[in-house]
Amino acid sequence: MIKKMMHGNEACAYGAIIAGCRFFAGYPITPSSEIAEELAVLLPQVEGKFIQMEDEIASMAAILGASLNGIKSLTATSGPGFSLKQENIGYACQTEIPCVIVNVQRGGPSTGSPTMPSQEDFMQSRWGTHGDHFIVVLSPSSVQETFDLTVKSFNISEKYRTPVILLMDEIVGHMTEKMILPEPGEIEIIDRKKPSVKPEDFRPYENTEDGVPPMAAFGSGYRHHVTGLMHDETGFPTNNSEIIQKQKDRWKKKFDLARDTVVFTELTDAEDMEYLVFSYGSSARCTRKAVKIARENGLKVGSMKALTLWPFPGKELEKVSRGLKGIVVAEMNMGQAIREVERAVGKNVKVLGANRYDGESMHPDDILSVIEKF
Amino acid sequence: MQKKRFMITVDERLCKGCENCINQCPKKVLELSAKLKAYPARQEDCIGCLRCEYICPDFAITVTEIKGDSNEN
Amino acid sequence: MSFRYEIRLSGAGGQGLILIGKILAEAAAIFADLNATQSQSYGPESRGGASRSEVIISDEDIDYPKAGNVDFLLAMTQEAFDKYGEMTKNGGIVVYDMEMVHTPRQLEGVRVFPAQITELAIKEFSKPIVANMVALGIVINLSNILGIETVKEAIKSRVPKGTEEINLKAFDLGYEKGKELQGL
Amino acid sequence: MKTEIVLSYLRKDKLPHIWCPGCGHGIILGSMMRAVHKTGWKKDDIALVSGIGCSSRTPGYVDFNTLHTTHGRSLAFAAGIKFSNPRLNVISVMGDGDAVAIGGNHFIHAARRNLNITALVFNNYIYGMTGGQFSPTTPYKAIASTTPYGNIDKNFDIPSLAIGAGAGFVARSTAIHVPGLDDIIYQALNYDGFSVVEIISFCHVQYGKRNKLKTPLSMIDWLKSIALPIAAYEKLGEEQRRDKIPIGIFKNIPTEEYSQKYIKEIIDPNKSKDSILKDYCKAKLYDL
Repeated sequence: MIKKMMHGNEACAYGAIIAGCRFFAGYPITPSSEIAEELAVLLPQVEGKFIQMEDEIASMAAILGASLNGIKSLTATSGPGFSLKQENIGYACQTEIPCVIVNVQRGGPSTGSPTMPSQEDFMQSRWGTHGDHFIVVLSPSSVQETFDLTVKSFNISEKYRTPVILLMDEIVGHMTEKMILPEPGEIEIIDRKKPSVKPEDFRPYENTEDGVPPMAAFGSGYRHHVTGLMHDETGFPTNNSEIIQKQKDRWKKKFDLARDTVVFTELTDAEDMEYLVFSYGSSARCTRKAVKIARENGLKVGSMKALTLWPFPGKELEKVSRGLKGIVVAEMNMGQAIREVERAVGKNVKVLGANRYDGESMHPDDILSVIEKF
Repeated sequence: MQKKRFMITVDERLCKGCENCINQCPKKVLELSAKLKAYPARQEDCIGCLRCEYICPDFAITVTEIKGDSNEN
Repeated sequence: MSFRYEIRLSGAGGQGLILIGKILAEAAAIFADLNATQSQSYGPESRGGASRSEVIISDEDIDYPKAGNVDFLLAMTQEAFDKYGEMTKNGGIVVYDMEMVHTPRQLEGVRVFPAQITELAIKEFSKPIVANMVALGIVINLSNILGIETVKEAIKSRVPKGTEEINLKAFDLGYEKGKELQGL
Repeated sequence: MKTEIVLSYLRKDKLPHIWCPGCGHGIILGSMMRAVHKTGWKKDDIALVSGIGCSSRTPGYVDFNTLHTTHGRSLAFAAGIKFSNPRLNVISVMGDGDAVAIGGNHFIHAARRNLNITALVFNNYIYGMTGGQFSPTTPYKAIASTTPYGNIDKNFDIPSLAIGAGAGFVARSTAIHVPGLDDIIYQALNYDGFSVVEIISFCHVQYGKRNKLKTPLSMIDWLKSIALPIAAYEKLGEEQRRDKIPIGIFKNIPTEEYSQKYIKEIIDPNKSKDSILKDYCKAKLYDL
């Protein structure tokens, strides 16, 4: 066990390497650049590769190229870069290439507030690229969680052949606090499944039982074709609507089956709660404080922290929402997750937003003042 | 010296009848058939320059030298 | 009884305030077995822009990582003094660098200490860059929140290799200065 | 004879390809395969990457590790492949718009960075797949669907661009200069660093029909009339050079390849290791 002071971006870099990441491509952008800087130092030490590309689009493309070689790959960015990466995030969804994309959020739109915290990319992380697709988004609220969720991001992306977004925010990214690294053997590391058939029988997009086709690395003898066009089980383009639907249904099946293994939430003070504060990322820390203060004032308030943002933990939320007098959704934006919360709990529970979007981090008073409104 | 002889085969599944081979043949060996595919109308004139093979975008043409002809033995 | 102590280190980029924030947090969380967070805000310029580093030290989990009730303010520029002086809590401490803050306002309910920080660093070490360590010594002495040895351990682990000695000397000097400020 | 070699590298069940009858792209594909054959590389060790457009359909027909990516991004994907596994031979095929319009930034930086990738630019002067819009290589005054009154944009000279950006091997040929093209591609493949071959292809369907060259034959004759070896071109006066295209190898100098430089200069086994990584990452995960 190692105890170490780290900031969130540093913890992300360590988490990536310990998860097995051996390739990083990126482009500098505040407030995520420390991830690249750390990896520029660390990757060569484990015979990994670090490359600073000419832009965000190229960075995203490069990590997909590396991942096709069977190498776990990462890129890190912030809002404006995340927008540019969306093109090839879509490619990763279409071709089911495992990869992890870190977005240390800043205020937007456009250049926005580079050095100030925000959680304005909640929706973009899910729907940033065009077309129907599935994606997993995790969001840490502490340095420890950043480490843990970085490892989980890689595991999920490898296990389910999907891009995973680690949606951080500036507060977590730049905050230094204590992190505890478990013993090396205690950290679960998952690698993608490889084909076991003969190369001539290999079907790179086969409809397997779990919906996850085995993946062969370039150069491993399983020559195959990868295209961003809709393709059949063999990987070649198709315009056959029946096959297109089958492929998309398999994606859905894959994510339906994966859903419960990738959705993480933490419920606290729930036994007697009459009000619930739902939050994620650094807002969840603020929520904890707000709940303490509210309880000191005699209000029965509990909290749910979402570590997984997408798939949205609607089921988990719905289960604990019955009989509540109100739900507060605390987020540093003008109200994004709140729509999903409303959708999950229906009309029976009143849902109000505690929103902060002035570039300052959320304050417990922002939440307490909303609880008072019920 | 014995004159070399060649055989031209056209894979009709691949030929799109673009006429590149017909136009580039210095000996005017090839023609377009009624099925709009290239075919060697005057194979005996072929000098084996391979221009048709090189200019065919569809890998439909193969020129092979005819060997083991009884005349040459 | 739990405690939470908030330190705000504010001034300009390039003064090394983020580093001493990290040292304070590391001293508390690693060498003193408390909990600590260090966070910061900074302008886009790496030199000269406003810089703010906040350290929260507590014996329990730190939920809210931002300073809300500042116990200790170190102001290394006039702007920092003006902006944060009045946000220091009642009974708190404000230390400012006399070299940088020329028109300190009256602050009520707060103990205010004008200190030679940058000047001392230049006079004793000919290096204004160690002013942050002088300041750290003063912070540790006046706040009395952490043991001097734990902070020294943290300094050794955080400063660039080969600069430990001068940084520790500057810290010691600051610590002594702190005693002087308290009239000890 | 030659066709047999070409077909041995193709996914025969995917033929006939989608290119129009007579299209220059198929001729180039044949040339590429003969050049690859000459290198002796194993199919398993080759990655063929493309972007979007007519030329970018090439990988679908070739029995290598093949990747058909997003518009303009071929070289960026190729960089990730080559840099993460230098053992693979990486070829990137692009169209003109793909390489120097939407992918222009990747193109110049690939040339500057110098990973060992062979970039083959199939230049047919037009966006063929989308219906004949003008590209950055469309000649002055030429008609395209988006230059109905004639093109007033200046066009890129791809070899000059590549040389300016630092590529060590730069050549140009055309789809009709086979088998000379085979040799140029072969030399590019063998070059240890970033190599560029601009190959003037032809699109009689989208470019030719609007510019009085509506058959493959007329386009082939046109190419014959404008392309001439670099040495011959250089002998011409400025006036005569107009409307002519020099073909051949413009630059071929040895350079230090990027991934080798990285392995040599950055991955130093004697470097002191981070204490955490020492404990947590003992295993070497793949061969360099």
